[in-house]
Amino acid sequence: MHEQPILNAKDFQSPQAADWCAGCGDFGILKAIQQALAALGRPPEQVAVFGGIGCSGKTPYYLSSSGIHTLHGRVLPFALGAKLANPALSVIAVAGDGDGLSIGGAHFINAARRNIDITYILYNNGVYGLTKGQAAPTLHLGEQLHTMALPSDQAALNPLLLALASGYSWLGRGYAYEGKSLARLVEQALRHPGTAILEVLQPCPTYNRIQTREWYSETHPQSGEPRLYPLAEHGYDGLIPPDADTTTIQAKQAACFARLNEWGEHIPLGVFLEDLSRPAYPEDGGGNRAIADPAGKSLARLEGIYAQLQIP
Amino acid sequence: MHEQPILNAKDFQSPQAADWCAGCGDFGILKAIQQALAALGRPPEQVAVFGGIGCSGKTPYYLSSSGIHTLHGRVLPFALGAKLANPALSVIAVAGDGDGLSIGGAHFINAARRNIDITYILYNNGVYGLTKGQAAPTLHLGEQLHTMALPSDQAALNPLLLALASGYSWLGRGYAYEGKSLARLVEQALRHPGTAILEVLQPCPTYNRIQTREWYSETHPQSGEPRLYPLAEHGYDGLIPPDADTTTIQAKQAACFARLNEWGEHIPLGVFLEDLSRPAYPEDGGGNRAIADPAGKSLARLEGIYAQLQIP
Amino acid sequence: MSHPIIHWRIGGAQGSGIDKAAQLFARACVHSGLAVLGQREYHSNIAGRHSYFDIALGVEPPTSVAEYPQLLVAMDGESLFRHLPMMRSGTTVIANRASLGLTLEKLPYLDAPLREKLRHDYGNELSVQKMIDSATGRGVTCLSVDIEGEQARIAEQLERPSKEVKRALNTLMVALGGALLGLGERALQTAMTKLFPRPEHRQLNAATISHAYRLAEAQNWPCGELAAPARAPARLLLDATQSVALGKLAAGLGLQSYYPISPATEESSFLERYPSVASREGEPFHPRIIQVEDEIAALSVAAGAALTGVRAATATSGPGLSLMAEGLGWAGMNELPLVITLYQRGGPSTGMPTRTEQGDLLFAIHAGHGEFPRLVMASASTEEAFYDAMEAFNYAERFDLPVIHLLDKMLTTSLASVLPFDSQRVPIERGRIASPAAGEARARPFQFTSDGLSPRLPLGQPGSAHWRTGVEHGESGLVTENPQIRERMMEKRAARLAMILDELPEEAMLRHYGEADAPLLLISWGSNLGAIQDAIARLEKGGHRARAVQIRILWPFPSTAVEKALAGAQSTVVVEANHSAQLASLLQSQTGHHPDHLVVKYSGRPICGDALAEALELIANGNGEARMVLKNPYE
Amino acid sequence: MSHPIIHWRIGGAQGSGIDKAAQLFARACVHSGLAVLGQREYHSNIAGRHSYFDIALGVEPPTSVAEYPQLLVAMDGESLFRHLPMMRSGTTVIANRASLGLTLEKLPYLDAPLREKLRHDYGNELSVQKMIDSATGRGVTCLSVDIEGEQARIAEQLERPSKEVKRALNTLMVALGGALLGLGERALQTAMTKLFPRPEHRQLNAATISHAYRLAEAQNWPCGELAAPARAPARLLLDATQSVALGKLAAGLGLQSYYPISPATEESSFLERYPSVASREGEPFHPRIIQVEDEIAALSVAAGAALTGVRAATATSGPGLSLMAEGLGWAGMNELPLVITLYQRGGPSTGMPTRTEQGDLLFAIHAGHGEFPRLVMASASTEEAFYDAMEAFNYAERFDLPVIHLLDKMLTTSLASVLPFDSQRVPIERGRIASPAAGEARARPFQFTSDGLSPRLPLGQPGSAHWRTGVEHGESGLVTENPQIRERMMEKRAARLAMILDELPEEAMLRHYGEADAPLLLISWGSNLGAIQDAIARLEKGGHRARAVQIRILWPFPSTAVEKALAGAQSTVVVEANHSAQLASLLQSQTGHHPDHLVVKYSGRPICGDALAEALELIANGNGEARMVLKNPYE
Ligand SMILES: Cc1ncc(C[n+]2csc(CCOP(=O)(O)OP(=O)(O)O)c2C)c(N)n1
Ligand SMILES: Cc1ncc(C[n+]2csc(CCOP(=O)(O)OP(=O)(O)O)c2C)c(N)n1
Ligand code: SF4
Ligand code: SF4
Ligand SMILES: [Mg+2]
Ligand SMILES: [Mg+2]
Repeated sequence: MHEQPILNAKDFQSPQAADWCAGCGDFGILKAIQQALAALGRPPEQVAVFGGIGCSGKTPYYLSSSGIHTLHGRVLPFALGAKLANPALSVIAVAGDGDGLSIGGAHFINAARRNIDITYILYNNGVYGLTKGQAAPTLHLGEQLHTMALPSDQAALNPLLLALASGYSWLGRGYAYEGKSLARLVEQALRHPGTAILEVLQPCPTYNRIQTREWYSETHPQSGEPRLYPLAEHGYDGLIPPDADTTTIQAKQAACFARLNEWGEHIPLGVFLEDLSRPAYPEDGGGNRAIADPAGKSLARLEGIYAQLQIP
Repeated sequence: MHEQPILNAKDFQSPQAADWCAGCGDFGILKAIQQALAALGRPPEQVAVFGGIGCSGKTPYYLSSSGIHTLHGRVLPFALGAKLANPALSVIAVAGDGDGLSIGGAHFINAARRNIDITYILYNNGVYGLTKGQAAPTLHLGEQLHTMALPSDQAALNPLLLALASGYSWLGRGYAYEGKSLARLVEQALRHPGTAILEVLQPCPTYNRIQTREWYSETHPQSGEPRLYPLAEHGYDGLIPPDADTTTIQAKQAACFARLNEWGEHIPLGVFLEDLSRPAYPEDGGGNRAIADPAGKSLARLEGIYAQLQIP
Repeated sequence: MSHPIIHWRIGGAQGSGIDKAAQLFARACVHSGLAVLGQREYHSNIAGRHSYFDIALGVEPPTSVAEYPQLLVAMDGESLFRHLPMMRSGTTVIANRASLGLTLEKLPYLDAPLREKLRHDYGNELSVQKMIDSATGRGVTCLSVDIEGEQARIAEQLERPSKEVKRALNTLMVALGGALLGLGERALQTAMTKLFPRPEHRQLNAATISHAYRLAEAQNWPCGELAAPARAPARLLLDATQSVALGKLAAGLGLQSYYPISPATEESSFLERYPSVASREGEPFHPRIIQVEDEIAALSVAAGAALTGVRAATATSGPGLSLMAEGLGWAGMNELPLVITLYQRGGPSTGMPTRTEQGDLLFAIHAGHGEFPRLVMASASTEEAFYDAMEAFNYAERFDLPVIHLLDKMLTTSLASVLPFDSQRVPIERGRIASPAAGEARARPFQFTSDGLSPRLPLGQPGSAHWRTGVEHGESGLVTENPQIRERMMEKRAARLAMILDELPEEAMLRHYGEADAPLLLISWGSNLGAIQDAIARLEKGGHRARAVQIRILWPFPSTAVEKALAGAQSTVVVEANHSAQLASLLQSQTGHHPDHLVVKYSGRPICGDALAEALELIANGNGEARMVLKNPYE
Repeated sequence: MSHPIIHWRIGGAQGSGIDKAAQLFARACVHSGLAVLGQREYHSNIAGRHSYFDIALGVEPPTSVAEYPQLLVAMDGESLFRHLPMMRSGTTVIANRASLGLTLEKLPYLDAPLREKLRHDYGNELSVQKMIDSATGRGVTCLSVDIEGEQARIAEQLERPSKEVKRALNTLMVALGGALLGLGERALQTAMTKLFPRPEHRQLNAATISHAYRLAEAQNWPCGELAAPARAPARLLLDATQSVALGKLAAGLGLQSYYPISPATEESSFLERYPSVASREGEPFHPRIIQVEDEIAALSVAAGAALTGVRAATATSGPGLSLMAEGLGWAGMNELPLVITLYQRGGPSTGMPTRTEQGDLLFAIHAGHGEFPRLVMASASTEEAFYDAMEAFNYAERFDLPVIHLLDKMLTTSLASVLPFDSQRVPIERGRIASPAAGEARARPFQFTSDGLSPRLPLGQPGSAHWRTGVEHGESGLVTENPQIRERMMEKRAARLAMILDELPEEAMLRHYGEADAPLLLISWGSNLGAIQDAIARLEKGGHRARAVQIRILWPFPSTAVEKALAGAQSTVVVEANHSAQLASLLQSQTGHHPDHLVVKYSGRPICGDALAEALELIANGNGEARMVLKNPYE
């Protein structure tokens, strides 16, 4: 098909300097995306990155690919529309936990139902960063950021648990400061032929002083185990092969469910599910083609349809 | 507190005749709600039933309680607003699968996060009834209603699975034509002191000719087991006691998850989860009280706040 | 019955075959070489309530149905209670004899105010017979037929169970009406054959039709003879949802997203039936028709598609547009071509989903916070809807902005016979598309140019990687808060409004009807046009000369052209199907002109030529009030 | 420096303490008995970009900050590049000597067009020194201070690490400016004590302040003396988000729902800090402040609460209102009292979240499909915002409709000193509340009454079970499609618009400023009022007499009152902070009046009195154009 030039992460850097706060986890995610895109090997103009609204949503400006800064909560339908109309595009959607799980909730749970080949990266920082420190739906009950007058009176939503229930066919979780494994996860998500969601634990040093970089790096006082641990090293395998039967699928989902419920002392990273048993959405159709002849006359022939409405 | 008169289902009937199609499952749900409300024993004016938009959403007109016909997809926030402002009300929200899971998706996943004491009844008929037969999010991949030009290209959403992931503290499923057990389920949901969701399998004879009354009544060709079976009779118990520890909670949730994945040949009915371990939202505050003296002068004293803004 | 245009009506319960009856009748008329225009009124529940269908027929295409028909075919007793008061001297009713004894009390669905009104006008203990007597007294001919008896005879003759024969009640009633009007039996039989594919149904309906014609003959009904033109041209019989869908296909639609909503859904459902559309060259087209989770997603998916350069659209109704307000602003800010087809319905809020209204004009013009350009256009007829749907994409792409194409519920149930649309009449104009040279600096989607339009950059083309954003931006699509760039971008976006008015030919913006020097000027938009044309013809018979201007592009408002049209008018009347007279306020804000009269209707029923003519006659005679409301309690 | 009002400005990088500096300065002024008005400009990123804060101070409360200040305190070099061009003859700049050598190339955040403009105006290889030379040439006094040296001296004196001392840079700069203006050192010290609770900070800042005053003395700066009134009244120092929040509390707020959005969030955050509000009788109030998942939910939760009879509100900005359009229509259709506080910001779309604009007026009036009543009102100042927030609930409940209360970003960053609000000045009016008799038939929420207002039925009261719906309905709240009821309900709902204009006192609808016979009439709404008052005073000095009318209720439009105000004006000017002059088009549509001039600004920066006065002077001299745009590339 295309001749793929050899690319490196630099090819995906933008002239625009990122204006995130110093120490923000978003920098790590940006870098991982650049590396993954380089590994994927598609030229920047064949890649479209859609951003929601939030600190996270600014990511597209800092990539040399096409970048579309959409509306708060609407990043998924924008991205899906582009992919449906031009299946040759590689499409990434990036957004914050507020964007995806609050205002974007209806899209979040419906976006994977066609299993269209896009990758959704959700930046989980527990907070509304851009609007200066209100609770995001990922902040836990009773937690209180320094910007909040009272502790949160709402239970947290678990992004990947919701994604499992919504039928995303690839689920992964990375950490903003584990650059290498994060880049690898982004690449895997990109290569997955269906709707993939990658949650990234993203410290927001400015507003979230609970789930900080230090907190994530802690080890368990008794066991000495790190808080963040890679699923793969614990023998976990989330792959559902193309021909899997219902029993296998349900067993895999149950195992995934159990891991997704881990939070706090131990938080797994890696690929929770890679479901190849679901049909991917057809990639035919769409595309930008001529609709008129050079004289501007429509190429559509409607006579076949007229025949059904015509009298006599 | 209140003296509770003895009420029966008739007291909750409305003078308005229901204009659903003959044979519609909604009639059964209506009756069950009337019976449950009678059993609950609160007078009609202390009950507010909120409806979404859809055939389902008309239910409030057919009840003698207060009934608010809201907007498509917004029934939950309307209901929550009323309950927050007047905690003495018994609040029910009723809506279709389209209303709840499509357009209302963001509210669906966020509504239970405060665990406010309301009951949400979701009518699952697989279809957009009122708009004449498009696929609802509960219609399965590849299924085609006679009103559709092509089979559905979208995987179904599972309402209760999403509700589990969203933290509803009571999950149940009933069937529109099993009146007695349905009324009992509605009553249980009403009595649960937190956010309860009751999914009702609701045949739509007009537009859904796949999941029909006959289909639900079928027994398995080999085993002779009925398609619909009661969880309770299979030794399932979804109760999480108030003092449950994490291990118990996770085990109960895992069992619930497994049952929620059953569909097709065997479909469980009953209470999937009754989580008493989550704190209910405080019922104090709110309420409609005097804000001015008889002369119309505000009763609020702001001096305490002024003191913090005042110079010198 | 010598009028060139005949107004026929059938009434009955929703679900009792009213639609099929009207289809049959309309098709038979078209088979006879006549043109038809239909209009359906129904409640927003699924079954049981009263519904009726008007059809106007003539050698020349009718432009309006009537509030006061010439022939009423009553399928049931409720129809007689509801419509007899609307029958005027010289008109005819066909009724089922069995319903004559029906009393008002027995009707479960009749709304209380109508019940009261009937009691008030016709007295207590009201029966159908009493109403018929009253109608007969005012010169209405009432033909009552022993329907059960006749059906029994048909059953006997066919040796089929009478239950089956009863199902063909609608055909029987249509055929009786057809016989009375002098509609050829052959035409009705031909139309029937198309509508009933199953042989057993055909046999039954064929027998029913011929029985009806024999009966009318036997009973010496005063049957007319329909003027039939020499040659019956092939005509499409469709409503505006179908003509818009066809127009979109002709325009090369790439993607349409939608969320179901009355009365817009039909358009998308129709499109879904044609996943493959033949092309004059090469592969067929595969427009993607995508049902999504809500209208916010519908707008966003269409916008995402438009970014890739395909022609993208969505179709909705008022509540959907409310939810699209934010996305609309994004499209405006991003200079993105996008078409939103808006089928207005009775508002506000959920309102009256199956009734008509022109209530969303000012909202369409102002929807979305902040200031951004858009084009708002309105079609007046099933036929215009096709060509306008094509033009909508042209406008969107020539001027790089979202286009709202207004229709309404009335047009979605206006069954019209039209000559097949010429999909090549409207040339396809795609605006300026960028061709970035390889190796150039970053592509600039918002490039400043002399005319303020930046060459369009579809996603995914070589050398065209670029940014877009709803945040204020510079040429590159990167965010800026610089005041100078902000000002230039605001000016760049706004400038295309003047450009539209400069570049579009006058007839795209407004159309004139009637004689240029007629003293009475009717100003309107959208679906009222047909009633206005009809009313002008009626006024002429009464010796009053009127003309009309139909404003087709409502935003940017073609002030200059409208002011030209206003010149010379002795009296101006704005006609609208809404309460607040939105066009009138737009007219005043954009031209300073305050119309002399308003004629509005907001009961949810369409404005019809006959009732409008009566109001206008008052105006023409100097007896019109400044604000006149068209009301009809029986509709 | 003999002006009665002094215009002070401080500039620096976002996050470098600009806000704190301005707070300190403002508080010190108020401690001295002066009134202040502040305005903050900043970028919408989290840190690093340029930001500045203007403060106007005077014995009489200032009504506007200035585009061209009298004293600039530059915290960094970028501030000098950006603001020196705005310094006019007779004004003063305090700069850090270390930044004099800074060149244009070294600024990472300076936007390209400004860079170009500076190069164009001041030549290439531009340094701060070069700009200062140019300013000095035009009569600007530039006081450059060896900040590092002075801080080293302070560190030495305090025996604290210089790193710590450097953190008090903002205090040092403020104090230098204070000394120059003649602001009492005591006042500054007192204000500082309040702002810095920790003793070690206090010590450092106290030393810094007194060092600055000594330095100014030592260097013989041309220090002024601030006119200080005899008695310093207690004043609140706050912005409009706080005064609206206080107004809501005074009005007895029951529930406020919100979704975070700039610049509206601050209001809800402020409310969250007061979960308990003292009452004059009995238990304290516990208004519920509820963060929800989006603006659609915010509107819906507030509506749900309003149904129970409590006073309910939400606060948002343009994008939020876009999402509330559908819910707004539901409230209108249900005659539900509800308050939506709308903080406008630069649009369209995501636009310029931290910049100001009056871009949502026509959207607020037309948001939502179909036709339903609403009241749209706008406040002009921090003080009005309090009383208007109280009135908003009164209007909502008296007329049973949603009220949109317009403010804008400018007001949210207008730090004003005001006399404590009198929460009893506005009597609380709750409209008509039903008291259903027990044993009555079903309660009728939409009862037809002589004046068209139905007694309100809160959910949960004895004997009051009822229905409500967004579908067209009869008195009982059950659905109807009857044309007569439909018409009456449309008329009932619409009638309250006329009722509002009838019942509200004229001063609620509009306010007059200036002498009644002044020939030049300025017409405006919202936050421009302060600049207009300031400009009128400035014009007077130039011998031109002008007056102003501030339209406070914008929908229904008080046409009669406005027409009265127009009478006698020789020339009318509409002043607005938007591109399309929305008030002007509203004015024309509602009164037919076409203003002679428009003065608009749409760079996202507020209209200031000095720049406005210059434009108006051109008009007064007959040299004004029909449309004048206020531009300032350096803002
Ligand atoms: C419709 C709408 N409502 C509100 C906002 C304001 N807003 C901007 S970003 C944001 C939330 C950001 O939080 P999140 O999505 O978690 O992203 P983060 O900044 O944490 O990366 C909000 C509420 C908006 N832009 N649009
Ligand atoms: C904003 C908006 N969009 C679309 C509609 C049209 N609409 C009415 S009901 C409905 C779906 C009904 O389906 P469901 O919620 O499953 O209810 P059911 O009729 O099946 O009980 C839709 C799409 C609407 N009323 N409002
Ligand atoms: S506010 Fe938080 S998320 Fe946003 S840029 Fe700063 S550190 Fe990152
Ligand atoms: S369409 Fe279906 S859901 Fe609606 S009333 Fe009829 S049967 Fe019931
Ligand atoms: Mg976040
Ligand atoms: Mg449904």
